[in-house]
This record gives sequence, C-alpha cells and structure tokens, in this order.
Amino acid sequence: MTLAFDLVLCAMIVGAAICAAVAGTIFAAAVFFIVYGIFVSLAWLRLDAFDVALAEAAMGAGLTGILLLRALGRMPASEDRPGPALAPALAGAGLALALGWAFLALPESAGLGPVVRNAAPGAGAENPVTAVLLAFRAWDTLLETIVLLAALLGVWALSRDEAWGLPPGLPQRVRPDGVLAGFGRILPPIGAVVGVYLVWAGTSRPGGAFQGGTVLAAVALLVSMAGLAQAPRVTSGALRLVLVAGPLVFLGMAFIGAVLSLWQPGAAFLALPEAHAKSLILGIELMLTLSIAVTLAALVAGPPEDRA
Amino acid sequence: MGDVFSVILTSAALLFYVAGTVGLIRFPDTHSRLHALTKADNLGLGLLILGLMAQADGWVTLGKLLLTWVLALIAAGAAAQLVARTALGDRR
Amino acid sequence: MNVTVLGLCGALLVGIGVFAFLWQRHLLRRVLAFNVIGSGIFLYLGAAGARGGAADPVPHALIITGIVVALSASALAVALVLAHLHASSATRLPEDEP
Amino acid sequence: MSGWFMFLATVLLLSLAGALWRVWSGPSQADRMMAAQLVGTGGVGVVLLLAAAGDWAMIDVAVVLALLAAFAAVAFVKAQTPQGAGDPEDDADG
Repeated sequence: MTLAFDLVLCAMIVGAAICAAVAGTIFAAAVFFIVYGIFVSLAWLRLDAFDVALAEAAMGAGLTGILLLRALGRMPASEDRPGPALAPALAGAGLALALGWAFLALPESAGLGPVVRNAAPGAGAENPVTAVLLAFRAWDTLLETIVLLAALLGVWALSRDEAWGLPPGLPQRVRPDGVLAGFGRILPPIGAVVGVYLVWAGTSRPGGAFQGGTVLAAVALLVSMAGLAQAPRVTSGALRLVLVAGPLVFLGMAFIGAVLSLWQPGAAFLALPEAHAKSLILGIELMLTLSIAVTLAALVAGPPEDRA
Repeated sequence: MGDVFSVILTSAALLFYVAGTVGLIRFPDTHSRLHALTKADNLGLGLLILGLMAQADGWVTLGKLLLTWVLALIAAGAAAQLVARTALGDRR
Repeated sequence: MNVTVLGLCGALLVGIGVFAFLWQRHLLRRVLAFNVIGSGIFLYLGAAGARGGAADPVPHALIITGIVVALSASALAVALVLAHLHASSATRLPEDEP
Repeated sequence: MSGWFMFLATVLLLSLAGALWRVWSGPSQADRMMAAQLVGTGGVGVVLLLAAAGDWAMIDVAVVLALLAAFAAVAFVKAQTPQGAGDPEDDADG
C-alpha cells in the first residue's frame, strides 16, 4: 500500500513539475509551482524528514507563492515564446538518466544517522537535525545566515535612488472594515504562536529556527498586505540591528569559545560548552529566528519603491 | 469501537473530498466552482479530523487536530470572499 | 524500494528543470525552472540519505539550509528580473531576442 | 488501521489530479488559484492521514500547511489590484 502511495505521489510531483515547465501562461506555471511545493513536502514526510517537510511547507506554500504572485502582479501580461525544444529536451533527459543510473549504482551505506543520534544529547539538542544545524555543522548555518543578509543587500541595492529610505515594497491601501483587514487581524496571533512553538519545539521535536522564522516572516507579510502595519524604513537603525542580531549573537558565542580555549582544553571556536549547550542553543535559535524572519520578510517584500 | 467510528467518518470525509474535486471539474462557472471548493472540501476535512480524533495519541495531538480545522475554516472563508471579488473584476 | 522510487523521482525533476531552464525564455519562468532543479536535487540527496533504513539527519540539515538559500536566491533573482523589466521593458535577455 | 489510512491517503491524493487539470485548463486566473487552494486542503488531509498511519509528529506540517494555505490566495488578490497594493473589495465597489 505504501508503494502505491509513493508511486501516485511521484506521478503527481512529476506531473506538476512538467505542467509548470510547459504551461501556456506564466501565471499557470506559477500556480503549478505552488501546488508542486505542497506535493514535495508530502514526499519529505514519506522520507521521515519531518523537519524538511516543515521547511518545504512553509517555503513552498507560504513564501515562494507570495514572492511569485507579487512579481507577476508587477509584470505586463506578455508571454515570451520558448526557443527550440530539441536540444533542451535531450539535455534534460540525458541528465535525468545519468542521475537515475548513479542513484541505482550507489553503494549501500548506513550514513551518519547513528553517529549523530548518539552524540546529539550531549550537544544540547535531542532533535538530531537541530544538533547538526547548530552544533556539528554550525559553521554552515552561520555562513548561511550571512548569505541571507548578502541576498537582502543585493535586493536593496536594486532600489531606485528616489525610493531609497522608504519602507520595502509599496505602501498598502486596504478597506478598514473589509474581509482582508479582518483576516489580517485574526490569523497573525495564531501564526505567531505556531512560529514560536516551532522554534521552541525544535530542540527536541521537528521544527527549528528556519521553519519558525519562515512562518513568522509569512505572518509579517500578511500583516503588511492587510495594511495593518507599515513596514519599517530600510534606513531604520532598529530594523538593521534586528537583521544582524542573530548572526552577531551566533558569532559572539563562537568567539567566546575561541577565547575560552586559551586556558580550557576542549573549548574551541564555535564549540558550545557542554554544560550550558541546551540553553545556549535555545538562545542562539531565538535570536536567529528573529533575524531570519525579518530578513526573509524583507527579501520577499522587495526593494523600497515609490508610487511613481 | 473507536476504529469503527474512524472508518465510518473517514470514509464519509473521502466522499466529500471527491465531491469537492468533481465539483471543481464539473461546475460551469468560477463562482459556482468556489462552492465546491470551500463547502465540500472543508466539510471533508472536518469529518476527517473528527474521525482521526479517535486515533489521537494524547491531548496535544487532539488540540493540534482542532487547530488545523479552525485554521482551514478561517483561511477558506476569507480566501473565498477575496477570490470571489477578484473573479467579479475579471468578468467585467 | 519506496526510497528508490523517490530518488528516481528526484532525478527526473532535475531533468525536467534543466529542460525548462534551457527551453523557456521568460526570465521568471527560468527562476521557476531553477527552483524545480533545486528541489529535485534535494529530493535526490534526501532519498540517497534514507537508503540505510533510518533517516539520516546530516542530509536533512543540509537540505533545510539549501531550501532557505534557494528562497533567498529566488528573491534576489525576482528583484533582478523586475529591475531588468523596469530598465529595458523586456522580460527576456537581450541574447534571446529573436 | 494504518493500511486503511494509507489507502484513503492514496485515493485522496489521486483525486487531487482533478485540481491539477483545473489549474491547467483555467479558464480564469481565479479558477487556477482556487484549484491550488483545493490542493492545499487536500494536502492537509493527506498529511493528517499519513500522521495517523505512521507518526503523529507529522501533524505540525498539517498545521503549517493549513496556516499558510490562504497566504498565496491573499497575495493573488493583492496582485490583481492596481500596482498590487489595493483591496479587491474597494476596487469592486468603486
């Protein structure tokens, strides 16, 4: 029965992907992509990757959809005809065949799962994925938060001179007693609780800073789309402080380890002291969540714009 | 007992889900298709959740099941209103 | 067996994404195709990590990182497409003009 | 029981192919968006069935999907208003 489910699921995923690739209008392609994201998060559940499924659900159903539909709203409805299909089709088919062959030819391996699961409790997180993200491969996560900041700098660098200093995106105009405003009042409190819960639960259950941060970013975008609050100006000092707070706290902890290592064996750059690892990881996660949420919301909102 | 309850309610849920999809395919215009989506599908989800409650492994799961349905209802209600307005604009 | 199905599905998605990326001219559709390639690679990697029976948290953590980076790269790409549209009133690259 | 739930999940997933067809054929943009909403509700149902058949820890995914399902619809209706910054209710009245 599970095999039948997996076969149907793969058929739906591949079908949605093909439709997104060949759909006649770009709007249809974008909607197919949103649907595709929902199916892919089901596939992650089938692989027992609950943390990944959460991230894909929050990104695919939430932020990517908002990003694409907002961009389409700014574009003329023109379609560009695709080029000749033969060479791209051959390239795609060849690559898929090669990858499929490589998958079947991979040698069996137990992977790093048992190693991580044995070491995770001592690292301060019972959820092995959180342990990998914030302890064993903390270096990757630290650099990733900086990549997010770099992407945001890139987006802001695209704003026109006249618009610089305004809030990200356009000012929103909404009927005060309408459905949109009402929806924007009901959902954000629930969404904020769910987002914080995901961070809180992330040390022992599926969840974590990225999933919680994405949910909070989507909630912030909804509040802005419903016209209930104005986003802060891009020149605001408070906004910039929140953007860098997470990476700064992360880096600060890393350097404390480096300084401790001068007289304490076992301490090192980015190594959290085992006695306080759990509370430190939670603290880093909370700060990271805040920064990730604000960075993602600003990324999706786009560069500051004036009405001109 | 709980299992029989679950089987009956989840079967009914599947019926409503399929009815919603059939309605989305067969109904003649945008606004009537909106009925299929918001009414049949959310009834399907509600029955499904009711049926699965008999299988829940604790109060937390029970609460999350209810939360899921409440969120789906709020979302469907608001989205249906807004999409219907937009579709009105499309036709003019 | 189930894991193999999902891994092969990932390989197929990469192929579909590469096809769409090369074939389509509209820049936003290329951003979409790029995301399909990305999620295909994630699925491939995740399935390869799950072959040992129990789920492997290391690829999962890598994939979560990848998903977030893919989203931020898409946001930057979309902003670039809109800036290009603003500057040249075109949604395709100059070398793709007929 | 878990076999029954997997069976239901499979049938439910199959029925979503109808929504894919609606996204493909439209005809209006609102139709396509509605079909995506249907996949969202159906997807929540499939997640819940998978959770009941396997591990209840999956239920957080259903909560997140249900929470964010409507956000795409809101972004869609906003994008249909002038400059993507208005309210569909205002523009329909005025």
